[in-house]
Amino acid sequence: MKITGYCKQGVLTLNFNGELDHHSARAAMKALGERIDAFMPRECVLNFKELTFMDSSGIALILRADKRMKEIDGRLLVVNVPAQPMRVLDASGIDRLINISGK
Amino acid sequence: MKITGYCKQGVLTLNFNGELDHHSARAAMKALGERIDAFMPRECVLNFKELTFMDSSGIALILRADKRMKEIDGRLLVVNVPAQPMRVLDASGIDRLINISGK
Amino acid sequence: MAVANYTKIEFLGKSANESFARSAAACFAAQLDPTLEELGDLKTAVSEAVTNCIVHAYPNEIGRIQMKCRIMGDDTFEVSIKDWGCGIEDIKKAMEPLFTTGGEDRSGMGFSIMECFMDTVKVKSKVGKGTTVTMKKKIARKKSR
Amino acid sequence: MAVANYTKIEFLGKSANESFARSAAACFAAQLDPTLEELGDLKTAVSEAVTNCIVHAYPNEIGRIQMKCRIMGDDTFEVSIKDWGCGIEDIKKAMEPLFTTGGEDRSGMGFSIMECFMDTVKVKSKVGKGTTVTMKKKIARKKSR
Ligand SMILES: Nc1ncnc2c1ncn2[C@@H]1O[C@H](COP(=O)(O)OP(=O)(O)O)[C@@H](O)[C@H]1O
Ligand SMILES: Nc1ncnc2c1ncn2[C@@H]1O[C@H](COP(=O)(O)OP(=O)(O)O)[C@@H](O)[C@H]1O
Repeated sequence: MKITGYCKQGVLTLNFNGELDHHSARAAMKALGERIDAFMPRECVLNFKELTFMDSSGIALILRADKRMKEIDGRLLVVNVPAQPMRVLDASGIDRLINISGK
Repeated sequence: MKITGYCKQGVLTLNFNGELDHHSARAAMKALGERIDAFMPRECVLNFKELTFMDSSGIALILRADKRMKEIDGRLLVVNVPAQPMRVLDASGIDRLINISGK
Repeated sequence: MAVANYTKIEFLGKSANESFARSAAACFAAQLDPTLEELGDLKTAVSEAVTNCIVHAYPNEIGRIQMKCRIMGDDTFEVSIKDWGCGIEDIKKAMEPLFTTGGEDRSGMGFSIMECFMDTVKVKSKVGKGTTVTMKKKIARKKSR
Repeated sequence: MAVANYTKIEFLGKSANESFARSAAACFAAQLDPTLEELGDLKTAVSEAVTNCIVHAYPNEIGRIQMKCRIMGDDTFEVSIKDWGCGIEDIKKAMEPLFTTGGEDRSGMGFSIMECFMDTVKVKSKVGKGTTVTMKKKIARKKSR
């Protein structure tokens, strides 16, 4: 799991590359939290285009990112979600709480 | 393992697609033998471009194809060999007996 | 139903082995020629069950995990994941969506996802002895797709 | 040298499991972050050893095969492949290039390829009891490449 990103005009974009499971989630959450704290964006975009696998560990990560963004009056978007992660998001019902769009 | 091919002006070209191991070798040898017998080509080209894996079972197959071609006074060529199969061919020394070219 | 093929895989409950376990299960299931979606479903369900062993069954140690994969004569894929960890007191409650004893790191959606992606999910557990999760999924034959 | 991680995989000596075995070994070795070439070498060596069990050790039955993979503290990958088949009478002769008892289907290059692609290959065998092939390969650290 590799996370790269940039912040432009208050929008923090984070690109997820690789597999997001329990093994990689802790480091991913840390990287995400640090960047939100550093930039205090009004919008945080999780770009899942290169996410090759995700299980329920990813749901916990998205929910925590959403909580953190709400605390700073911002909003969270999840974009370019491939088929397998999308099935996990669908099964979890999280798509009713978070703004999610497919590939 | 899927083998497709065509014969044009005495040259039989056979495309190998997939993994060539002991499991797939028998069916591959049968397909190869049948086509040589049907077309009696003066040249048989084994195109390994889409060969994703090969072990020593492939060496036995090449040697048998070469023998069959020599019996009908033809010759055998192995072309477009990817890195992993090429390492196996190199290790076997078969490149001293057969006309082989890489990708 | 007769077992057409099987494998038994034993590994350590290290988080680095989560990806190994789901990939190995997928490599074995490949013999049934599943669709990419079916393969993704199997990998996800295995990932959830194996993660549960690592996170919940063995919270303070690196325990042993055993995964058995079976291909049945009727093209059903069966996988069981076993640990010798703390066990589950109330299985019914544990399987409820959102229920978790794992805090903020976990979503409580593990069992829900297993049930959603597999045809059947059975849990056997004894407190202090360990847990076995057995899941089945029928793989559609290519011809009939 | 301490074992950092291991897995033990048991499977049937069906030829369909040759690709499963080499893929599973590669998935496990992935933790050492090998190059594509190193991964190809491991897969090839495992494929040879597993095929030998299926072809030679159990010529008339579907026997049991056990594969153990170990990751050592010094980034060495160790794999052993064991059968309970017919065994090898003359190991030295069996390991000579081109020697085969398998006829036209086999090339007699299996052991040569294992030795070429792995750092060490050790064979233990007892006629009527079975054979264990143990191979090691040191995986280069990414930094030092
Ligand atoms: N193998 C196991 N050993 C012990 N407890 C388990 C095991 N698997 C699940 N549990 C319990 O069931 C709960 C629900 O599991 P699950 O639905 O997978 O969600 P999560 O893993 O996110 O907590 C866990 O929080 C844990 O208390
Ligand atoms: N696991 C095994 N059990 C019994 N005999 C074996 C085993 N592995 C190898 N052999 C013997 O050693 C010979 C050489 O093996 P190898 O170099 O792999 O070539 P090949 O498999 O092409 O015959 C085999 O032909 C067989 O007689």
